[in-house]
Amino acid sequence: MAVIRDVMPAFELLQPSSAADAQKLLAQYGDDAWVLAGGLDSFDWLKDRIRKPKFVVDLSGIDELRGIRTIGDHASDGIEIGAMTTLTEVVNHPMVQQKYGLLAEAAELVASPQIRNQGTIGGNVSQDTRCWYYRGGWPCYRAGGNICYADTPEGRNREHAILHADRCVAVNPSDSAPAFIALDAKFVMRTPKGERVVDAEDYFLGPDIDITRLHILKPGDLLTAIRIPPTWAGAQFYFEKVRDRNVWDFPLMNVASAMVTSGDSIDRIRIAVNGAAARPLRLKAVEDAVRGKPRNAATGEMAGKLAVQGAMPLQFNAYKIPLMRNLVKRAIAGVEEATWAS
Amino acid sequence: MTEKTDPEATDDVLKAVSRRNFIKGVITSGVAVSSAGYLFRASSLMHGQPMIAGAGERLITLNVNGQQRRVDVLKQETLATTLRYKLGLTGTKLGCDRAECGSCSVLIDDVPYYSCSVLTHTVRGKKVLTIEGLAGGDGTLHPVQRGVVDEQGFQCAFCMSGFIMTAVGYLKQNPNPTRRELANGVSGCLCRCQDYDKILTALMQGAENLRRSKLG
Amino acid sequence: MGFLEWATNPWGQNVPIHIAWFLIWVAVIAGFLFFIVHATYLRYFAKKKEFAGNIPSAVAARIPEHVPRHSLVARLFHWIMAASMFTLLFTAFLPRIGVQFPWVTYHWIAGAVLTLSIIFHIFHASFWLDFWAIWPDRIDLRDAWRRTLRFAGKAEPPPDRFAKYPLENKLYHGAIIAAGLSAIITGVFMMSRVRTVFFPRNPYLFSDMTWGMMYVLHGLAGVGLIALIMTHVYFGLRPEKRPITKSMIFGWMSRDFYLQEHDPNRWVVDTPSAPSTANRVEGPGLPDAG
Amino acid sequence: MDNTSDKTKSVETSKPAERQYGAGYKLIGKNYTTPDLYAKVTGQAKYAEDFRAEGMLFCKLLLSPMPHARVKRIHADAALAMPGVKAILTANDLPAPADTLTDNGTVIKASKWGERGLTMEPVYQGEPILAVAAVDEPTAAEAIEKIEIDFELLPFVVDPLDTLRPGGPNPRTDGNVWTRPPATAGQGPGQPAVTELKWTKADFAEEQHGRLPMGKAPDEWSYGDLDSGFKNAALVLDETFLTPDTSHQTLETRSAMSYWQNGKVYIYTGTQSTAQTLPAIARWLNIDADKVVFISEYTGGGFGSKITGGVTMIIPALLAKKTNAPVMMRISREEETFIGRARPGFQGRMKVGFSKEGRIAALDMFVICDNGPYDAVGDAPSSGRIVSLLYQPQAMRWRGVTVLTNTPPRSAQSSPGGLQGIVIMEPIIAKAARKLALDQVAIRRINCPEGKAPFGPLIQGKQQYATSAFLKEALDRGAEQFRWSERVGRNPKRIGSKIRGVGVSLSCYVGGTIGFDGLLVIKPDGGITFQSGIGNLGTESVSDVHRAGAEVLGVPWEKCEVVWGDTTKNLPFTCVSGGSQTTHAMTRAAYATAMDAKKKLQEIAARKLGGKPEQYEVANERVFRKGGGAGMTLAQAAKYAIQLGGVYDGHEAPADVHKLTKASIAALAGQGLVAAAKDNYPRDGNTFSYVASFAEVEIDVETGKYYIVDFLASGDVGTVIHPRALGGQMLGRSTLGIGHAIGQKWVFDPHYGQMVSKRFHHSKPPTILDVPVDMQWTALDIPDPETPVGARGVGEPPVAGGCGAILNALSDALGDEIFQRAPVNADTILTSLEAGRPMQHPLMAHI
Repeated sequence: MAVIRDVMPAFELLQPSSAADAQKLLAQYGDDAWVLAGGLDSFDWLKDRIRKPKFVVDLSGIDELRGIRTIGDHASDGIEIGAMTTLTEVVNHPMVQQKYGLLAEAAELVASPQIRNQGTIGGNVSQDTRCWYYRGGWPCYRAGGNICYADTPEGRNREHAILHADRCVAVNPSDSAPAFIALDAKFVMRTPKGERVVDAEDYFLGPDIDITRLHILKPGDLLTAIRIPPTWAGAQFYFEKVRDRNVWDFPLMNVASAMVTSGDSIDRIRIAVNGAAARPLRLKAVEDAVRGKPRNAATGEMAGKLAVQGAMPLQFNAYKIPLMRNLVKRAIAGVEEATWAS
Repeated sequence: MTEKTDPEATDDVLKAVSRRNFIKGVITSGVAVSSAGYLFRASSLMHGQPMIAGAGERLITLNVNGQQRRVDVLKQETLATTLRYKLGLTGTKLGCDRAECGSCSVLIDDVPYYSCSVLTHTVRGKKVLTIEGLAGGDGTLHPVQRGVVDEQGFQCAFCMSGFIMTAVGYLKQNPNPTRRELANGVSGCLCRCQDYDKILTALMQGAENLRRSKLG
Repeated sequence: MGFLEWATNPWGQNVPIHIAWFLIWVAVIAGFLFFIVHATYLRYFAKKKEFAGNIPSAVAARIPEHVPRHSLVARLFHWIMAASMFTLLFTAFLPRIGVQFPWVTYHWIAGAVLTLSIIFHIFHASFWLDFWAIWPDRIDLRDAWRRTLRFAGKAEPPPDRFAKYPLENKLYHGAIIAAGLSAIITGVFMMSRVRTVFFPRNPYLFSDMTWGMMYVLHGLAGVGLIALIMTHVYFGLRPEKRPITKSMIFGWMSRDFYLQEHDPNRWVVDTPSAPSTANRVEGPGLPDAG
Repeated sequence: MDNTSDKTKSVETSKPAERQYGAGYKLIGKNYTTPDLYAKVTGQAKYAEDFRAEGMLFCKLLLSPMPHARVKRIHADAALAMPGVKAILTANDLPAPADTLTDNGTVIKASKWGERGLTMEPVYQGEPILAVAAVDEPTAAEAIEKIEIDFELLPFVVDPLDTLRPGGPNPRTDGNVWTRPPATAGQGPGQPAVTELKWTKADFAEEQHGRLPMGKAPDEWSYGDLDSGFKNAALVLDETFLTPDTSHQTLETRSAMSYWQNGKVYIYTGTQSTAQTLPAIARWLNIDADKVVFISEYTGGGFGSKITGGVTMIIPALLAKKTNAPVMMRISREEETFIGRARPGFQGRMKVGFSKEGRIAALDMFVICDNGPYDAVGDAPSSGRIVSLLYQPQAMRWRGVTVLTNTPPRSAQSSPGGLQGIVIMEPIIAKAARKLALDQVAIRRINCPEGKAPFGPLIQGKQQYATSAFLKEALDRGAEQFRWSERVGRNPKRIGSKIRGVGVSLSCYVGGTIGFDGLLVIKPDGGITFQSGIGNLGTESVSDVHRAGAEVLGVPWEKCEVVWGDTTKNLPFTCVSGGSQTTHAMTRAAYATAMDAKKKLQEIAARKLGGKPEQYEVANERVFRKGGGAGMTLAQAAKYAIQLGGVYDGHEAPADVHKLTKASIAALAGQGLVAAAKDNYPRDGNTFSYVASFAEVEIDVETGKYYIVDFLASGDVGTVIHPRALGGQMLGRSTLGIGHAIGQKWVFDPHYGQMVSKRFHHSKPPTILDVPVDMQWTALDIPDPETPVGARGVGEPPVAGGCGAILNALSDALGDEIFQRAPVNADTILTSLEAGRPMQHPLMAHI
C-alpha cells in the first residue's frame, strides 16, 4: 500500500455535550474512537493518514469540561481546571497568575499564540511524543513494532532521552506537565469503572511500563480536570524552557520548581523536568537532598549533579546532561539577571 | 450553492462545458459560483458515513464575514478547506496545513485560530472573520490593512492575510502594544521572505491607525 | 485475523514484526485441552499397563532400595532451567495480557541464565551422563507400535519395560529442544536491540525482513513453550508420575517403582562401573532375539 | 511574560529617522504604493492554488519511499477501478526530453541525467513516481493508497563524503560527480556529465584529525604564488567548516493548475520570471512556445526555487490533456519539502595566510558541494569567485567537487555559493583578527575590494573585475551607525551566565546582468503602460524598475500602468528574476526604452511642429521646443504616432530586440506610441553589490541559548530605487542568512536515506521572535558608474552577511573552540563548552 501523507481520511464526528456521553461513546467504540480536544496533536496523525479512527469524539462542545473554578468555597482551597480549558485561558486567569504563576509561565511558553488559543490544558499534558521517527509513521516500538530507530548507531537523536530509556528513547514534549508535578496537582479521570484521581507524576508512563503510551489513559478513559491543591499557592516558583526557536518549538528541556524557604534555607520543594525522559520526571532525590539546605549556588550545583546521575547520552544528545544539570541548579538557586546599557 | 453533484453529472458537465467556459471559470476564479464545492464534490459518494447516534448533519449554516452561508461539509473537513474551496474565500492561504505557519489564520469569535486545524463542524454558531471580511463594504480598508499599505509591508504577501488577521485579533486584547509585544502577538505566523522588520513596522502603523480611527 | 503482525518499514516494504498475540491464548487453551483429553483417556480408556516378561529375581535382588536417577548437578540444572523458563514466560506474556511492569531486564537476564545453563547441560550430558539415554532407540519405536496395536485391540506381545526414560519423555525432551533452542538463538540476537551488558546496541545487524522472521520465530517458540511447560507441569503432578517427580527433587526412585516400570537391562543401575551398553542385545529383554 | 521578551535585554529604541534617498529625482529613490498591494491586503490577489475552473479535477502524487530504486511494476487496477478516479500519469506518459535552442542558434542537447517530473528510477526519497487525477482530493488520496509498486532498492548515499570513499556507493548508476569535459578544438567546454570519482584511503587519512579530506578535484583554478604567500605569512590558519543544506521553503508551495484550450495549454503556477518561464514550459512539454499560455500574477516566494517555476507543473498539464478537464495539483508542505529545492550544503576547508597587518597573502580553498541527484548547481564555482572578490587575496587557489547524493534536488538559493564560501571564510578572518590582535572591522577594511576590483580565475592571463565597489564606505558607515567601537569596548562582557559578543561580516554577490528588452506604450489618453515580463515574487522590481522610465519621461506615476503576470499580455524579453539581476538589468532596459520613447516623441514633435528633433525636450507630460514655444501633450503625440504608424506605433520593431519582444510589439501595434529597446549600454566590468553586516548576540552559557540583540546591514547597492522595497530585501535576505546561523538545517537518517526533518519545527525557519524587534539597514546610494540610473540588485548580497555576523559575534563571546559547522545551537555550545573543544563533527552531513 503506497503511503500518502496528506488529506484527512473520512471519519464519523461525534459531538457529545456532556462528559458522561463522551465517556460512554469512548467506552462504546474503544479502539475505534479518537478523542479530539484542541486537535493540534490529533490532526497531524489524521492528516498524515497514520491513524485512521472510525469515530472522532469532539469534546469542544462540553461546557462542563471548560473553565477554572475553586475546589471548595474559598480560593484558598485550591483550583480545578477543566481539561478543555485553553492554554490562553489558563495563562490569563487571574487566580492562576496570582497563586500558581508557575503554571501560567509554563503554559505561555507553549508553541504559538494561535495554538494556545485552541490547545487545551488536557491536550497539552496528554499529547504524544514528537520523536520524528515515530511521528513519521515508522514502525517503531511505540508504534507496536520491534525497533527504536533513534537509538541506533546512526540514529538522529538530538532531541531524545538521556534518562529512563527502555528500548524507546522518546521524550515527553509537554511544557505544563512539569509545572503540574511541581504544584502537586491531581489528575481527574472518568473511566468505565467511575472517577479516578491520580497524582500528576503518576499520570505519566515510561516505556518500561507501556511503550506505546505516554500516559495512563486507556481506551474508554477521559481526562476531565486537573486539580491544584493550595499546598504550593504563592510559593517561590521557577520555570525555564530551553528551545531552538523562540516560538513554536518544543522544549529541548524544561524545568519547574516550587519552593518554600524560611530565611535562606529551603523548607519545602518540589521540582520536575521534562524533555529528559519519556515522562516528566519529578526529582525526588533532589528534593530530599536540598531540603533544609541554604538556597544558594552551592546547593544548586549539588542538586544539578545529583539530578543527572545515571544519565546515559546518545550520539547527539550529550548536551542534555549539562543542560539538565544547569536548569536544576537554576530552579533552586535562581539565575542572575543581566542588563547592559545598550 | 455548494450542493454536491455526483461524478456522472460532473462528467456530463465536463463534456457540456465549452472551451470558453473554462476561461469564464478561471476569470471568475475565487467567486463562489465557480469554486463551489470542488474539493469534495464527489464526497457523498466516496466518503459518506452511516448516520449514527451522536453524529450531526453535514449540511450546516456558517456565519462567515457577517453572512449566513449554507454549506455541505464533510466531517473531516477543515475550516480552511471550507473557506477556500466551498465559499471561494481564497484570501485565507494554506502554507503548511499543519498549524505551523499561520497563513491560514482567521478570527473565530474575534480570536485568531489556524483555520487549517479547525474542523468546520466545530464552528457552527460562531462568527468567522476572514481577510475578505475585513475591509468595509464600500471597500475602505481596515486600519491595519491601511497600515500595511502605508508602510509597504510584506513582500510576496502569501503570509499577509494570516499576519493581518492575527494582528487584528491581538489588538483587540492589547490596542497599544510595544513592538516587542506586537511581535509576540503575531509570532504564530511565519514569513519566508523574512520581512519581519517591515511587517512589524506596518502592523505598528496599523495599530496606530486603529487607535486613531477609534478616537475619530 | 492473521497469525503474524505486519508493518510497513521506512522503505514502504511489508515486513512481519511479531506473532499475533492471540496465539498466547491458543497455546494456553491447547494446553488445557491436552490435560482434559489425556486425563479422560487414562480414567476411562487406558488399559492397565502390561510389560513383557518378568525381571529375574536374581537381577531384582541386585537393585538397591533407592535407585539413583538424577545426580545433584542434573537436578540443579533442571530447577535453574525451570526457574528461568518460568521467568521468561511470565515476563514475556503477562505484559501482553495487560499486566504492566518493567519486564525487559528480567527477561533478558533470565534468558542469559537459561542459555548458560543449557550450554552447561549439553556438555554435562555429553561427557558425564549417558548421552543416548534421552534419545529414542529401536525398542522404543517397536514398543510404541505394539502399544498402539494393543490399544486398538490387536493381539500383540506386551512392550518391554522402559529404559531410563519412557518414549513420551524422550519425545517431550525433543520438543523442548526444538522450541527452547529457537527461542534462545533468536533471543541472543535480539539482545543486540536492547541495552544489555553483552554487546553494543545495533538493531541493524540484519535486514528488516530477517529481524521480522526472528521475532516471529521467537514468538512462536515462546507460545509453544507455554503449551509444553503446561503439559510438563501436568505430568509432574499426575499421581502415577509422582515417583519420577520426586526423583527430580531427591535424586532417587524406589526399588519397587523401578522394577515395575524400568528394565534393568535397558537402564543399568547396579554396576555403574560396567559400561551400560554391555549386555544390551541378549537377555530376557529381547525374547525373540537370535 | 514570554521569556523572549525579558531574556533579551535590548532596550527598545524607536527606529532612527529614515534616511532620504533619491536626491534630485521625482520617482527614483522615493517610496510609493506598488500596484499589487491593494489586491494583496484585501485577499483578492490570486496565487496559483486560488484559481478555479469549471469541472476542475484534483491530482495527488505518489512519492518514492526509497532514496534510490527502480520501479519494477505498478499495480494500479484497484485505484483505477474506484469511482471518481479519472486517470493515472506515470513517467511513461511524459514527453521525450527536448533539446534547447539558444538565442544564438546553438543547440544544447537534453541531459540524460535531467529531472522530468515523474520517474521510474527515483533518485531521492520523495521523488514523484506517478500522479492520480480524481474528482476530489480524498478520492485521489485513497486511490494512491490502493496502488502497489514493486521497487528494487539501489545503492544510495546521503553524505557526499561517503560516495567519494574507496568503494563507496554511487547515487546515480553512472557515477557520483558532475564534471565538465575540457574545451575541445572549435567549441568551448562540453556539457557537464556525471562521472565516477573515488578518493584513496590515503586521502581520507585527514578525516581522523577532523579535517576535510582533499582528494582529486575535477574543478580547479588559481592565480599568484600560493607557496611564497604562505611562506611569508605571519599567521596561517587551516580550518574545516560545514554549511547546512536549507530548503527554500517558500510559503506558497509549487502548486499548479492547468487546462487545454484550442490546442494551447494554460498553466497557472508561481514563478520568479514570467517571460522566461514560457520557454521552460515549452521545453518540458516538448511543444512550441506559442502553444503555451502562462499565468503567474502573484508568487508566494521564490528565493531561487522557482526561477522558472518547477518541472512538476507539467503533471497537471499532462493530466488535463489525458482527462480533457482542468486539473489542480495542490502540493502539500511535505511534498514541497521533497520537490521544493534547497541550498546545497558545503563541506569546505580553507588554508589562509595573513600578513601581520591582517592582509590575506594566500588563500587555498577546497569545497565539496552536495548537489543532490539532478542537474549541476553552480554553487561550488561561484563560491570561489565571490571569495576572491570579497577578500582580494594576493594569491589564491580554488578547488571544488560537485558531488551527487540521493537527497532532494538543489537549486540556487539567495546568494548561491556566495553564502557558503563567505560563511566558511568569515570565522577564519575573525579568528585571525583575534590572533593578530586586530580590530574586526580593520582587518576586513584592509582586505575588502575597492573600485574595479579583480576576481576569479585568470582568463587569457587576466582576471575579470567588478564595475565598482564602495564596500569600505559601507563598512565605515555601518560601523559608525552600529556604534561598533562602543560595543567592542563594552565592559563587562559577562554578567552571571550571560555573555555578549559582537560580530561583523562582509558580503557580496552578483548585482546584475545586461542586454534585455523594455517595452512601453504611450496611450492616446496620455497614460503610459509598461509591459513587465518580470515575475511578481515580492521584490517589487516588477514595478520598481519602470519608475526609472517614468522618471525619464517626466510622467506622474498615477498616469502609469504596469502590466504583468500573463504571457498573453505582450511582454518583452526579460531577464530571469534570480541572482539579483533584475533591478540592474531591467532599469537599464526601462531607461533605454524611455529614451526610445523620448526620441520618438521628439521626432513626432519635429515632424508636426517643424525644427529638429533635438530642439525638443520632454517634460511634464509634454514634448515642447526648448526655451518655450510650440509643443504638444503626450496624448496628442500618441495619437500622431498612430497616424504615422511604422516605428512609432509598433508596426515596425527595432531590429535588435528579441523575437519575444517583436511578437509583443506586433500585438500592441496601433495602440499608441509604442517604444521598445534593447539594453545596448556598455558596461566595463561585472556588476556586484556589497553589504557589511553587524550583529550583537547575548549567550547564556548555562543553557547554550542565545538571542540576537541587534543587527545592522549597510549596503553598497548603487542608486536606491525604492527605499522600502530595498529595506525589505536588505533585512529580509539578511534574516535568511541569519537562519543558516541559528537553526536551519536538514536531518537525514543515513541508514534508510530518509529525511526526518520534514516539519518547520524540525528545519527551523526563523520566526519573528528569533530576530531583533528593531533591525537596522542603510544604503550608500552611490550610483554604479557602469549603468544608467546606477542601480544594482540586492537580493543576494545581504544573505551571507547575516550568517557571518552572527557566527562571528558568537565566537567573539565564546572563543574559537566552539563550532566548526552551522547552524550553531544550544547543543553545539553546551557540549563544546563542556569539552573545551568543538564537539560537533565538522564533516558529518545532515545531523
